[in-house]
Amino acid sequence: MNRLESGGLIDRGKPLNFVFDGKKLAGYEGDTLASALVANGVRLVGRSFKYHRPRGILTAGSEEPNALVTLRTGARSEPNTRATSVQLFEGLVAESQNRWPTLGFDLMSLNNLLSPMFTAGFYYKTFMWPASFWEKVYEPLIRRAAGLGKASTQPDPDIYDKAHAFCDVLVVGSGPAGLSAALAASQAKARVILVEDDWLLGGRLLCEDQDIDGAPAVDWVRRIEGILTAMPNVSMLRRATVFGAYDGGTFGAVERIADHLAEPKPGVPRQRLWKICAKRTILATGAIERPLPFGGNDLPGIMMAAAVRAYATRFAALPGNEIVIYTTTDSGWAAARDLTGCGANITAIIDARASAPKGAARFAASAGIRVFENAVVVDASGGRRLRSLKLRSADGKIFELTADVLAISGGWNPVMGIGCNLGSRPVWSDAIHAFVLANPPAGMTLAGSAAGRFSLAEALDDGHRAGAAAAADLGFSPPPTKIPPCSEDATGSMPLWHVEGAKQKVFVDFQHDVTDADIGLAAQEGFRSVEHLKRYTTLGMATDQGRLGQVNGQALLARHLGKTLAETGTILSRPPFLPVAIGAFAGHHREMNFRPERRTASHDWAAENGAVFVDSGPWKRAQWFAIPSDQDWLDSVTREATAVRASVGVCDVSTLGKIDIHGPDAGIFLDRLYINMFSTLAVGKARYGVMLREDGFVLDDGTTTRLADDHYFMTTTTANAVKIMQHVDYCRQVLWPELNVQAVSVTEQWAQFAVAGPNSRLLLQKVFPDLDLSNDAFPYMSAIAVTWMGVPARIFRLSFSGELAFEVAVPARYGDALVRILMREGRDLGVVAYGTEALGVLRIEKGHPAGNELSGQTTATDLGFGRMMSQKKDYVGRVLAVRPALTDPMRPSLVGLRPAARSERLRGGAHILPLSSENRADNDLGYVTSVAFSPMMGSWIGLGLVSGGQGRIGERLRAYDPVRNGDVEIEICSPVFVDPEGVRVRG
Amino acid sequence: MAEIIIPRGAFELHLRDLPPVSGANTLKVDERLESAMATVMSRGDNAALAARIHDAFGIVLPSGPQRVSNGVEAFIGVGPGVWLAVFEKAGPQRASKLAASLAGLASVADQTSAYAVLRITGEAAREVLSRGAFIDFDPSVFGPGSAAVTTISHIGVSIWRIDDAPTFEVALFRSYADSFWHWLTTTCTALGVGLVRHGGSARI
Amino acid sequence: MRIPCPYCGERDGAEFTYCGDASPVRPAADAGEAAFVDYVYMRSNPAGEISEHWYHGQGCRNWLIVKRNTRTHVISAAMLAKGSAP
Amino acid sequence: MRYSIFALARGALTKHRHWHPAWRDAAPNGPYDVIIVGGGGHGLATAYYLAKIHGVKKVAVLERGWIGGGNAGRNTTIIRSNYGLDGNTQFYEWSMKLWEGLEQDLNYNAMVSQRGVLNLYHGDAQRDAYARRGNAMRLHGVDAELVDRDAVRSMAPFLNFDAARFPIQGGLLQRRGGTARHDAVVWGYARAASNLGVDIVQNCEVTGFVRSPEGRMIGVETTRGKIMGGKIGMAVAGHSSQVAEMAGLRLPIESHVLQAFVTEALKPLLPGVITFGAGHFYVSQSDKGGLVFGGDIDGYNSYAQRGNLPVVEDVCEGGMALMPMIGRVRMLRSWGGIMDMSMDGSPIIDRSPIDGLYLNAGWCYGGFKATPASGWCFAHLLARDEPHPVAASFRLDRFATGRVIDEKGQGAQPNLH
Ligand SMILES: Cc1cc2nc3c(=O)[nH]c(=O)nc-3n(C[C@H](O)[C@H](O)[C@H](O)COP(=O)(O)OP(=O)(O)OC[C@H]3O[C@@H](n4cnc5c(N)ncnc54)[C@H](O)[C@@H]3O)c2cc1C
Ligand SMILES: NC(=O)c1ccc[n+]([C@@H]2O[C@H](COP(=O)([O-])OP(=O)(O)OC[C@H]3O[C@@H](n4cnc5c(N)ncnc54)[C@H](O)[C@@H]3O)[C@@H](O)[C@H]2O)c1
Ligand SMILES: Cc1cc2nc3c(=O)[nH]c(=O)nc-3n(C[C@H](O)[C@H](O)[C@H](O)COP(=O)(O)O)c2cc1C
Ligand SMILES: [Zn+2]
Repeated sequence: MNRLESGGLIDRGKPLNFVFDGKKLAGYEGDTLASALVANGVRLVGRSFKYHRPRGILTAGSEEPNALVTLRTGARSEPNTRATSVQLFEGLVAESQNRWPTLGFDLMSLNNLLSPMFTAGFYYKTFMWPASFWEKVYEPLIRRAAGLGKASTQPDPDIYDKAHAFCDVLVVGSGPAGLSAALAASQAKARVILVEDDWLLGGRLLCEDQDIDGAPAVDWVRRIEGILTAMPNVSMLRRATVFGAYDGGTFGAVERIADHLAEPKPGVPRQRLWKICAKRTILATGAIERPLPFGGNDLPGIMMAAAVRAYATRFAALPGNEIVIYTTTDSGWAAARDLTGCGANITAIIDARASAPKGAARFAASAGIRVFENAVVVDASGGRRLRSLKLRSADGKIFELTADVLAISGGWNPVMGIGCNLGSRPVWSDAIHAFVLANPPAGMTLAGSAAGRFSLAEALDDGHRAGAAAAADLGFSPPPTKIPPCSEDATGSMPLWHVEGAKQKVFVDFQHDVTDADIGLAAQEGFRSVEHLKRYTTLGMATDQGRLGQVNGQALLARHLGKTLAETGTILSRPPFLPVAIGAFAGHHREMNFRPERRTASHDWAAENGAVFVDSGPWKRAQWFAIPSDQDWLDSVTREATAVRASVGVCDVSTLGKIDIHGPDAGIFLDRLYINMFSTLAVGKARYGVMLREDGFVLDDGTTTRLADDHYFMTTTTANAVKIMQHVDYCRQVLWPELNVQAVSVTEQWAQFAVAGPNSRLLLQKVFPDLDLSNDAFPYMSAIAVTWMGVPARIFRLSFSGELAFEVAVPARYGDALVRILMREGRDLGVVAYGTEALGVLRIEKGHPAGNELSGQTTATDLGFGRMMSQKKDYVGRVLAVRPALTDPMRPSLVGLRPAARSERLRGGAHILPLSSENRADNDLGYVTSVAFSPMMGSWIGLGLVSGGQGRIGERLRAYDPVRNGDVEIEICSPVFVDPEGVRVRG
Repeated sequence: MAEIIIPRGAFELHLRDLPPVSGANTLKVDERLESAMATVMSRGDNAALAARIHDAFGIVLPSGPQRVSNGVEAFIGVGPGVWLAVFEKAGPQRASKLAASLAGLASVADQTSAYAVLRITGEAAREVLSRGAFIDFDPSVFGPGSAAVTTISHIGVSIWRIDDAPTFEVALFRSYADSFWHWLTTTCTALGVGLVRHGGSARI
Repeated sequence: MRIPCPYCGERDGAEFTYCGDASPVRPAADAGEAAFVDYVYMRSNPAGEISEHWYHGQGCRNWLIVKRNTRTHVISAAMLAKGSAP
Repeated sequence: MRYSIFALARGALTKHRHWHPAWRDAAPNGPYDVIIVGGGGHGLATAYYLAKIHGVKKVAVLERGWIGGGNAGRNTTIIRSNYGLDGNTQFYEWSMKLWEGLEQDLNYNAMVSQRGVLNLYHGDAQRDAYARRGNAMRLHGVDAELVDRDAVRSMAPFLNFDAARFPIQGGLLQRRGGTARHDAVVWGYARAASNLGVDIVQNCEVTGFVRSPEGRMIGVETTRGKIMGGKIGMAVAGHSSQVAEMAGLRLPIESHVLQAFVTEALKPLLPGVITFGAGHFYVSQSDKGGLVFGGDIDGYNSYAQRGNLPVVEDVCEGGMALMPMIGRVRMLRSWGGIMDMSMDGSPIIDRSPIDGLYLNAGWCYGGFKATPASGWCFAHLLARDEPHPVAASFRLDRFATGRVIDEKGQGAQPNLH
């Protein structure tokens, strides 16, 4: 065990058991999985992406590239989870990944032997022969070797939800900079949201032995936390990551509500997606330490100095017994100081700089640590763990040291990814040897080490100033506050990108196994932009998105090109800042709740009566009503359609779009919307209308009724209801604002039922006994508003079926009552309920175009409405509808189709070809748009769009349907199969 | 055919099935079935329309997204020159009466059945609603009398705040009621908030 | 994206439907085919400031003219389309 | 130098010192016979075929940044020829044929992977629309299968069949469809073109045109000076309107942002490309193991190469509805591209109204698959001044005549394509 006796922010009173790769281990409350592994002396935790090299824990933060595990099991298993970010819980189970058969003995590490061939971009140069081998042999092998963890193939059992928040000042990160920013802004009375990735506030203060206000920094953190908690204008999200900045001050954040539990409590989400709207933002996201280049720098046991410091200080776990520190920064020395304070055995400190910082010699001497100044580590060796390292002093002397831990510190990269999301580019700063965000987006400030101001005093000061300034900017008055005094930490550093003479591979991107040689090769092969470098070598494309090693790689590129980093630049961070579960973005919009469902007023009644529902856009509509004697769906549909033609049927047509159009200019307005006239329509009359898009193709159709001089009631197709409402608003607000027209959707106000069939009048008369519905009093295309049992109702004499038919509308609250009454009163007439399928049969028998014909590719003339196009007025689409290609007589136009052998079946989507022709595109005459089995015709019938259309009536052609193996000889006929004279409808 | 036809609430079955919940953290909900609603669209002369409405109801027609009520009738701004009129305890013919009284000044469309209106009261109401709507419900921004047309869980809603309890009403097209209910109940569960039926109907 | 609807206040972009450049004006009825072809199909598609139509379909149902920069997405103004010139 | 396993093996022994730049980083050296503006896949392919098929000697590709930094470098890599309308079908099939021999032709492994493209349908009308499309493909000699629910289940058992808002009923399958490694396509064409003498000039932005007194295009102004050329071909995708504007032209094009996403790397999970017909979601798995997915365009004009959160949510909602197993899979990165959305959703390969200037534009979010055929046909047009037969419908005047090729029937509203 490497656990220290005392200290740290763990609760020794709460031991937790967990399993890693089948081994039972224990840690404490307050541990991460990584710190618990460190405490248990576990070194080897994973295998690298390409070479399957043994890897250990490298960091103590979310930038971890190596220690990726599959957390949990079964449906809850989560591949690629960073052990450094997992809060330990009782019963945690984790498995290492990307190894076979075991982590210790990984056969795929053979790749490592072949690595001289597996250079950057090797696959572009080979695997081309024979061509067919790619999918069958090479690619499966490459894929299996690549990839990391395995995803579960079972549905994610957990739930996710979404939330919104607004604030004046959003503070991201709760280190010293973030805390003082939040404090300053909130004391000015601004509404503040503070978001912290960790479960504890404090940032680096949790991992460093620092003083603020004369007491340990953690005490200060607790105090500020207390103050902020008590403020009503502050909200805090812990275990939450701001993952992206979007336009207009919108930020995305994900809160991990239950990831630190074995499983979420029932009903409680695992994670929650926050959309935060902020007027000002302060990024206090800290900085990440850079690794150093030397051979074998990926051996387990080599760790970032800040991480070793964090494990010792915050988690009371020492990763080794013989620690060497290799640094080019002052913070490497600070780590040494803290480690010594924890009782760690540091045997040597190697500083690549010409001289160690002030006071270093004294500290080292008192702690008995050997110091090498102006020396570099050249190679590290060991097998699956670090055993020794070779260093070279300035005068070329080689030393060998034994060590089980090498803590490295190569400088600091400010964390500013979120600031780049909107396109701001980082620029190189020679002052701090790092990229900084000089031009953050409007409304955003960086503070503390995120801004490249690395000392604690700077962080406190910077945060305070940023918080106060943001509040002041919004008109709040920040009260004067004093910034607490704190311990001093030096922040000197020297960049070191390359070491000469390494015998082993020098890693730059640890997860993707990108080495300094790969960078060199890429540059040699002409991949000289940092973007090309990234894509050719995959530098920075791993799950850590290059947080750790990308700048090192870019520096090597610059070196190869003889340029500076300022010239070569860096790449843009994109959201998400840290990888985010797809489930969190989806929230509860999944499975049945993917999209809301719309139900008509008769839904429950329909369900009680055997309805099988079909999706019609968001609506659920009864497709048919199955009764026990029906053998199959076709039986039901045929029964329903037959009954309508024979007696009477009732169908819910409420889903049609309904728009109330009012105003003195309503008639003129409709004239401009439709190809035909509506201003001339008499009150109490309905008319069928067709609308075009401005490009001359058909947009929609439907009947519109004039209910009063200045009031029309428009219906649209179900599919286009929303689009047409938008179109109507466009036309009246943008195109013709001078017209006095008001419009509003009343789709939901009215439950509307078609009552169709020769007995429809009889039935309706029973329900509306006081009305005269005779042909004379209420002829075809009439409409009337009445009161029915105290509620407003409307009756229309409309017919989609070609039968004597009506549509009855009542307020939707009474729709359920109406359909029940209609069905009850119609019982002795043999009334049936019919669904959308029978509706389709009836309309195809009558040749009425619907959705399949209104494809957006057809003209009014194609559909047989050419003569409706008024010559007397302007309307949307008029001009472009007469372009040559839209009026070409050889355009496919609407016809009826029947199978030549009446027993054969037609299918929608079949193409239409001459009888004895080759199956070639140049013989294509059109296609079948809609089909139905027609009880009236005793066969399948169809509608189609056929070149030459009406001119081909009587011709024999064939319907070509290879995707369903059906070639059917067909006869072209009139699209009106039933009652072409239109006698029934007027009966 | 002398019979009484029964109006159906869009949330009727859900409300009936509400489990009895006690405890501190509850939200009271109920569907408003006894009110009539209409869309009122100005024909251009907003001032004359406002005067007419003031004469008839003593209500100062709001020019923005607000709700102004006289205790029985309320007008809620939902767009420039467009209001939702809500009449407590009004019959199914109320909208046509309103149309007649505003003739020439406004076009009126009966929407009594179009909207299902849920009244939501309780400490947790703000938090529950802000889970779904991307609207700032902070009391300093969305106080009593505020109104907004927006979406919750892909469903169009109009929300207005009535009092300090706080009480909100959420109006949505009735066909979406089941999906909305699903959102409401899962959100309450996630927050540990129990739903109880309002009981009685406040006249506000 | 946040769009400042003149009626509803600032709202999330998801409540709006984008409907393209607001500058083209529907030609007069007798302007001829070429004018309509230009109106329907041709676009300036500027990289920079653009006046464009957005429909607040999930809000006040108004058509807006929004001035926005297509390079930065920064919105400088929004007004009701009715009665405004693009 | 030819690429092969032997060359690699040799490299292993010699520390890979023998590799040369994949393409020459040329400096402008006019006058050229043909100048191609835009170093994306289309521009580079055009240059390659100009040199290879038509023997045009002096060709330059001018790229304002680094080659492949536009849409060629940010697409979801799907290749397919499952188009339904005449004009499109034969063109995309020609492209597919070129993909099938591309790697041997270029001596570059672009990882063309014909793992199948499956478009799911969820209702009868959608099924019939797919049947219409599939039958049209078969009439053009293209492979297409309409598969039922059980067949889909056997191919992709992890899809949500049982508790779906829009249940899967079947799909249109093109087995020859699949993916290709997008960057490799750019580099492969660049290398092959460069080997044939094409000058690939990076960091060279075209800022204007040079015209002869008669008004003919005879050169371009660039950030690296004036470069003269006999003919100028534009292949700048999302920047088509910008470059056309320099020539005083307006195009039937709007530039929109489309986002794409990749997850952390996973062991093999998905067999091929799957598109979700009722949601806005499509997905495949890269050879590196990331699920590469996308959905709808954001829906507003943009040159910013990034999008907004609502579409991210929309796409992931679609993903979860289709495959609820990906809930715990993490999105690693998202990005956007600038797409040249034409008014009917189909491309333009045509002469411009100005002598000497040629257009290749309007690829919307589907031009990656077109790369080989687009280059082939554009080269043909540039070299011979007549359209290649398989691209003959992609005319600029089709908007005026009404001969639009509108696969989706959405009309002139680019946000609806
Ligand atoms: C997210 C996304 C997903 C996609 N998915 C697919 C898919 O799965 N399948 C598919 O088939 N298609 C897809 N596409 C579309 C496809 O990527 C494009 O249609 C295609 O890449 C465009 O052709 P290109 O490669 O030549 O364009 P680009 O790569 O964009 O090339 C144009 C080049 O022109 C340069 N340029 C611009 N202006 C100038 C100037 N003034 N001077 C010099 N150079 C200039 C640009 O820098 C750029 O490099 C997708 C697109 C995106 C954005
Ligand atoms: N001596 C040195 O060279 C040196 C260098 C770097 C840092 N430091 C020390 O580090 C501290 C810097 O303070 P600071 O406040 O700038 O940073 P910090 O590192 O203390 O805090 C940053 C916090 O931001 C959080 N965070 C980062 N990205 C986030 C996101 N997207 N969403 C939510 N939370 C996120 C992190 O979890 C962390 O808690 C000081 O104590 C300083 O002494 C010293
Ligand atoms: C097919 C494909 C796969 C990608 N896979 C990864 C990946 O595994 N890791 C990664 O970081 N980025 C990946 N990217 C995204 C790129 O890093 C980059 O974001 C994208 O090419 C757009 O460039 P930009 O972000 O520089 O604008 C991928 C992109 C594409 C097109
Ligand atoms: Zn609005």
